[in-house]
Amino acid sequence: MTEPVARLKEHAWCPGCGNIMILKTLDKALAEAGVDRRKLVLVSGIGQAAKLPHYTDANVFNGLHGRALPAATGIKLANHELEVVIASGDGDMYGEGGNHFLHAVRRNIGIKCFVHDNQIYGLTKGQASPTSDPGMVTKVQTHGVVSSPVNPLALAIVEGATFVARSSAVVPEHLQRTMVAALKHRGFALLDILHPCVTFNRVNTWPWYKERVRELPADYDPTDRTLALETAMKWGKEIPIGIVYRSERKTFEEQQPALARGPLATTYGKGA
Amino acid sequence: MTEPVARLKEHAWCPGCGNIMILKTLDKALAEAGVDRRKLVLVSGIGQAAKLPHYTDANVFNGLHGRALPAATGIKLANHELEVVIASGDGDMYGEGGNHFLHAVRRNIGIKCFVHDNQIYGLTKGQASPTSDPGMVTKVQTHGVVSSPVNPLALAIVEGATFVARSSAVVPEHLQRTMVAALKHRGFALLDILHPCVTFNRVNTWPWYKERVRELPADYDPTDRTLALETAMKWGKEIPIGIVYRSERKTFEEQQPALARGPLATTYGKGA
Amino acid sequence: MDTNIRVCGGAGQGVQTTGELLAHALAACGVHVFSTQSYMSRVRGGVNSYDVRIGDGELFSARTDCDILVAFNRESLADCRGAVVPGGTVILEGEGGHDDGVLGLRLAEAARAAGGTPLMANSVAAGAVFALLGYGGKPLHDVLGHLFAKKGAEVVRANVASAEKGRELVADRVGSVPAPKPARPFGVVLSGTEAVALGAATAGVKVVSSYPMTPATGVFTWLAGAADRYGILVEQAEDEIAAINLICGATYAGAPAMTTTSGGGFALMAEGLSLAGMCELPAVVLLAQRPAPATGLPTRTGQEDLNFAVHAGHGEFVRAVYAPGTLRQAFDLTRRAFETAHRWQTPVIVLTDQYLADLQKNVAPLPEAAAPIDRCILENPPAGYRRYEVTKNGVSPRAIPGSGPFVVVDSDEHTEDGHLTEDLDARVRQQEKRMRKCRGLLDEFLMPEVHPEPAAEVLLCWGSSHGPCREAVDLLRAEGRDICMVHFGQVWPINVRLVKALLAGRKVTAVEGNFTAQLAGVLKGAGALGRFKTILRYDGLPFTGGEIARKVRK
Amino acid sequence: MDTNIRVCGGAGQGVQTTGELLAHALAACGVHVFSTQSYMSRVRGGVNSYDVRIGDGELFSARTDCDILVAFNRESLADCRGAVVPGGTVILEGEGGHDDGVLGLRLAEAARAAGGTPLMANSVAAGAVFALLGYGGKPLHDVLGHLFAKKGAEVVRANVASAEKGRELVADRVGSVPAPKPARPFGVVLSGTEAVALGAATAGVKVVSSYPMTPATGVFTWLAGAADRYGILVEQAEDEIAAINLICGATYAGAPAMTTTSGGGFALMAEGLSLAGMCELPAVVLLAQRPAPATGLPTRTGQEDLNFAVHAGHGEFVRAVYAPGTLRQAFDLTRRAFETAHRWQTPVIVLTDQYLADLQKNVAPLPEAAAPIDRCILENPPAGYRRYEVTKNGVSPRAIPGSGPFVVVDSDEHTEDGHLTEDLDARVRQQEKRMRKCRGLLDEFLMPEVHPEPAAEVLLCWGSSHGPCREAVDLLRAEGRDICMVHFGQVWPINVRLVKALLAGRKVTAVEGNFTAQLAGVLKGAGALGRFKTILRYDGLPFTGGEIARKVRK
Ligand SMILES: Cc1ncc(C[n+]2csc(CCOP(=O)(O)OP(=O)(O)O)c2C)c(N)n1
Ligand SMILES: Cc1ncc(C[n+]2csc(CCOP(=O)(O)OP(=O)(O)O)c2C)c(N)n1
Ligand code: SF4
Ligand code: SF4
Ligand SMILES: [Mg+2]
Ligand SMILES: [Mg+2]
Repeated sequence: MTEPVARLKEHAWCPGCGNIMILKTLDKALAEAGVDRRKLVLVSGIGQAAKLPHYTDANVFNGLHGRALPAATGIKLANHELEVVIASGDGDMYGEGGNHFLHAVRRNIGIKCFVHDNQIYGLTKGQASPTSDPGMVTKVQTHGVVSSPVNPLALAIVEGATFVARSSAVVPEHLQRTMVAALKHRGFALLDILHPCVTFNRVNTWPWYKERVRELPADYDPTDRTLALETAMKWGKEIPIGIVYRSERKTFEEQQPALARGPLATTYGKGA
Repeated sequence: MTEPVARLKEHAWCPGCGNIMILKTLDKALAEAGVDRRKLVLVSGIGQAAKLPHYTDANVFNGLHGRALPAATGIKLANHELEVVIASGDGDMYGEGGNHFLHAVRRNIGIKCFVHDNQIYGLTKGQASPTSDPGMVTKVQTHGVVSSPVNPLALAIVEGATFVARSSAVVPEHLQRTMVAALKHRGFALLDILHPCVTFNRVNTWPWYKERVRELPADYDPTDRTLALETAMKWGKEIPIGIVYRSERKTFEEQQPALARGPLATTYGKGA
Repeated sequence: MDTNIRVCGGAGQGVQTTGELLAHALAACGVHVFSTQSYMSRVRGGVNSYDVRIGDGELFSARTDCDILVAFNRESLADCRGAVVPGGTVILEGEGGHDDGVLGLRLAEAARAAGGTPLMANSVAAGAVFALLGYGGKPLHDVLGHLFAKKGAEVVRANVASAEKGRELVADRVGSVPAPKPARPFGVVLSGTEAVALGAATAGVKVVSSYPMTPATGVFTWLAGAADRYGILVEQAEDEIAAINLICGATYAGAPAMTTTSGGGFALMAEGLSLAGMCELPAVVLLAQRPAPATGLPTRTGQEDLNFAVHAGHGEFVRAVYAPGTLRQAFDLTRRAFETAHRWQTPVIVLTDQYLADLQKNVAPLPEAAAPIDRCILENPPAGYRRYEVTKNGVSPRAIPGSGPFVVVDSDEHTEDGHLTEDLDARVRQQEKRMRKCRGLLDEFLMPEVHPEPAAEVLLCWGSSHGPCREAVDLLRAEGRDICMVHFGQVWPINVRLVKALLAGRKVTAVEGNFTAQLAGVLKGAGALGRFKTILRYDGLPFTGGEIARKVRK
Repeated sequence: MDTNIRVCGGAGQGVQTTGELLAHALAACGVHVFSTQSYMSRVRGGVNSYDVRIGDGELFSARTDCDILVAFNRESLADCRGAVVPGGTVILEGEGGHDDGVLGLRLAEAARAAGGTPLMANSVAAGAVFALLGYGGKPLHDVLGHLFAKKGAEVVRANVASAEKGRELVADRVGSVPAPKPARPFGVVLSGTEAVALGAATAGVKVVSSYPMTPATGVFTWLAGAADRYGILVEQAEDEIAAINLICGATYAGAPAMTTTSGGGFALMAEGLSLAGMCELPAVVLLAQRPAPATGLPTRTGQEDLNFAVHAGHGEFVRAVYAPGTLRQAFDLTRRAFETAHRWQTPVIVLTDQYLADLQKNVAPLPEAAAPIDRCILENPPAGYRRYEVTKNGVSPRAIPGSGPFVVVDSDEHTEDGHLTEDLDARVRQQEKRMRKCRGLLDEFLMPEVHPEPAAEVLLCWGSSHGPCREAVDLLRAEGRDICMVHFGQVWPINVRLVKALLAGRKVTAVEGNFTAQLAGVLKGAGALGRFKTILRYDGLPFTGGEIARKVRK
């Protein structure tokens, strides 16, 4: 077996971009969680966040904008022994990809969904995203954002998610801990990662997030759904971070008779 | 001005289908709410439910499967003096159309979204829908439905909806009352209407719904979001019906400077 | 010698059950059977019909007229009456008496009298048809036994008794309708849907993800039913975009995968198809056509999506499009779709339609034991492995993730190692590499079938028009006309040199189920065809051999 | 006489600012300006470049080489160095000294010395370029004043001072680069993006809904910025499917509406396009092309989506596809798209690309006061109004909801009153009615532009290749070659008779930004073109006149 080879030495993000910290932290979290890189597939759509898979050692499926989840689902179904981790953006996952997000949650398929949420469309140069704060003015939203923002955490909770968390690039240690917890979760794990786009988002900056993120108290009970929903709905002067909700139910792949013999990709053609 | 002319004398639904009761009730509710039929546009996608617009007097936009909401949005933007009412199915709205549903809720655009929820794909002959109960066996879901069902009410509530209700074809009077309330609501109104598909859904039948639906108590406070969420999450021996949640915020169209002069469609070319 | 039986009625009245029953039972009599369906997009009411044509030689298409008409209600009688040949027999449910050339029979009542339910009127009708044709009841009883075995002996008994009642109802007319002579039963009754599905299953499809859409749902449902037997993972997707991206992911990870859809769903898949082109993924798409634009006529047939299948997706990439014309081709070309997709690492489309999906014939059993295809996967990728190595034939060595070196694929333009690049020379190399695969596809071009041999006149067709054209050619040649059929089972890419040579100097008439003669246009654009005439239809119904022959004669 | 100035650097270093500044300031000097951009899909780093070519006559394309190169970092210098003509001038930010033919200038430092910020290095560079060309500083100062007016007098002052510093830095080389002689300033500097957007705004678009996608975002953003002025409702959709369905709804209700996208987004719109075809809705789609398949090269240019634009959507329906080649055409054909869509009640596509979107020229001002188009709406629909009345030219009277009688539209096949039907004769009548509109479109076919007059040899092109082909033709004719350009501003449908007559007997070379010569293929398929040669490129960069001329000579 050969050693991992691919690694781009250089990334294409702006200096100071939150994605850089997320990438560094992911590398640490993967190591801490003991993920075998050869079995790791990083899946992404298109966007600044979605470039991440190119900058570390992994198998990579960098597909279409908004379609990381269905591609990841196909990969997991073809070979459920692979560790499938998504690097996506708020537009990628909650805008173009919103329908897949809703339905992946329902499936509870064992994919780790890391959403780099900078509350803006970065790659296309600064339009509002589904998580942009109301009132934010951009070149397209000239009178400010009118729609209320998507609440991805609450959506995931009410639609049956089993691991729902939020962290931020501004608190790398917390982020690493939360990533490790997500990686160790069996079912579908949503981790929304707040991070500043230093170029286009002049509202939600490093200090803006730093001032607001609040770790959940040590005695917080993530299995209490009502509490979790209340926590997920909090956004303002204080933004709770941590594992907001967690529960147990069978994963999608555990309920598929076709997978009982082993991964479809590796058992192919090997007798019946 | 001419009188309304179109009316198909005959519908194509199975005898005993819940859609028939919904149509009858809608006709009454429109009358009770004093809707001017000439200003009424019934918008639908494709499915059994989506055939409804053809069977009554109205302007009709019967578009693509899953796309009732964006079409309705365009209609409302072009002429916000029209009363825009959607007749959709659970597959149409929460499956193929899931992303539009999520984002229409956020916009709070003044569209009345009536979803005929029979927990099955009727027109395509009985596959599971996003609201099918887990375990339901169909020709495609041969080992039973595995995903947890979409909860449209809870989704709407957490994503900023201002009117969220459930009723059923099995309680026509309640349905009529709720439709009227929805029609009178200014912003986006979701009304999920449980109804039996007598041909393909052998689980959720007339008696099944009849036994379970429970009107919300008279002192129920639909402005209490926590209570509303708890109520929306209830599904089982008892299924709450009524206006589950209601709040006030500006509608999308109220916040569009371009609409200040009057409907775009009727002011076109009429000076500046 | 052939006889056509049409069963009609509202949705929900058992038209399909009766038709299926007749098709199987008549095949069991040892005649050639050819059946087709025509139904509305509704679950109750309307007018549906089911034709079962029988002959003493192989049959290749439906007929427009019929010798026996069974009508389950007056509405459908009114609709279908005109199609009955002079002297034909008409059975109408409900009223007794022999009015106006119509044989009124109380079918439901007879079923009840036989101890059955009103729905067993279907078996009564079948029994009556058998009697009219002068066929013995045994094959019918056997098939009823087989069909209702699961529902228990009592149900079987009641059905058989009902069929017998049907025979009694027309006791005075046994054998009154001329019919082919029964011989030794042969073959199995198969539909286009089953042939495609079986092709996919034997080819080794492992992941199937679709969103239901008529007329593709049948294949999806069949594969779901056979999933345990073949070890297939079947997942209903939330929409067609999910379905195509899901199978792209699955093929990347090493599982042969397919999605099934019709025009509107295929339109939603266009971006995903382009992804498969860029990432060189062996995605197989079944596109079962129906008349459009938009929702169109959801349960009818048409051949309107050839151009779209050929050009769907932004940018330029290589694909193959197969359009089977017979049940055997439906099986073979579906298998070939998987082979081609894997050998050339590119998306492949199988183009069918409602007519082919629903038609049934008794044919030689399909080779169900055919071996699964070779995925063309590199078992032990070497150090320095590059997923998109530039090669002479455009095909790069394919490894799958988890097998050793990293496998990197990207929807952006990329270097040989799969990582995104803005090196424009690398772009040119990759684009040329990908497009080069077209040459290989052309070398493997499936030559059109010529029936029976090259002639001065050519009926040019593709996909499901095979049977009707073949029948028309046989009819016309019997009249001494020098005419042949040229049927394209592969409609893209076209080996221009070979096709041009084949068609040169012949008088070509394109027979297509669309308005614009799409295949002829493709051939002309490629430079393989000059002037041509057309026989087109776009009303939602399939061609028949008789109709084509008539139009050629004019 | 023409001079080409290239500015290059990493994203975020102000390449675009400098280029814009130069383009406007040089235009203000009274020379002809032609500018283009080439950038990577990233917000920081990489190598972007901006060309400003100036001449004493009108310019039609970019040049591959340059006379002055301004490099903001070493990486981009390395990348662009080879393009500098022998004896050309190279300015490099950062290091003093005149090494190796490179003029090292401390631009940022100079800006600081002038009391500005390091980013004003852009103005320093512009000042230096002006000096090298021997142009006076006033036009530059004026444009700086205009550009930074909003930021206050101090910012303007610092920028002007920076520009002056730039002049000082090259004081020993003033006028050292041969340049066209300044004359009276004329026209306005416009980009393709602005021309398209202005066309849509003046045509009367009232609802614009898009999902951002390069290189279409510019038009979307421009319209958002102009929304208050023109009374346009602009809504960013959740995805492209929402966008196209939204504009279908808006047009049904009576508002002229448009969506803007690129290949991948357009692929997602294919189903909606078919809806517009079926329901006969005047939906206008801007498809700004970039190299594909899939994500491809998101910020580069290409002409790969012609076939897809022509065939996108399931089923058969009529559409027009316009492909403007000049700024004036960008304006005119966008307006015409709205006119055609409304007159013929069918979807229309405007096909541009990154090159056209970003190129700038000083041209005669566009007629901004042009009247809004006629929506062709029936003011007082009569009793018994039928939305889909069968008519001779295929166009049915169009009423909008709320105006009186019910307006019923359906994606299913429908009767004349718009209600869904399974009457197959009605289907045929409606399909023929819809397809009949093609004749009308052909009568209004926009004849290709022939420059300067028919000749033995033809450079066949469409869309943004207009300028480069025109320049090549002028170059080649100057050498005595009997050659002309035939440029298609309308690429679908094709009036075969007229085009065939135009091309007959000429030696045609198709010049296209794709791999498969798509327009030539379309013409050949239609029977309007026989044999042809090709000059193709698919590396993400636009053609230049010089390059085409070179290839023709070979
Ligand atoms: C179908 C399609 N539509 C649009 C685009 C253009 N696009 C690329 S990335 C992007 C949005 C990026 O925003 P987000 O997902 O939040 O990622 P970020 O850049 O902020 O990390 C868009 C609109 C595309 N590539 N494909
Ligand atoms: C793009 C597309 N995909 C699939 C279909 C096929 N289709 C029509 S209706 C339907 C589902 C109907 O289910 P639902 O919306 O619940 O409506 P019901 O018939 O149950 O009222 C499907 C899958 C279609 N018309 N278009
Ligand atoms: S634009 Fe924003 S998200 Fe993109 S790299 Fe720069 S800072 Fe990061
Ligand atoms: S199939 Fe079901 S939903 Fe459709 S008409 Fe019949 S009962 Fe109603
Ligand atoms: Mg973002
Ligand atoms: Mg349903």
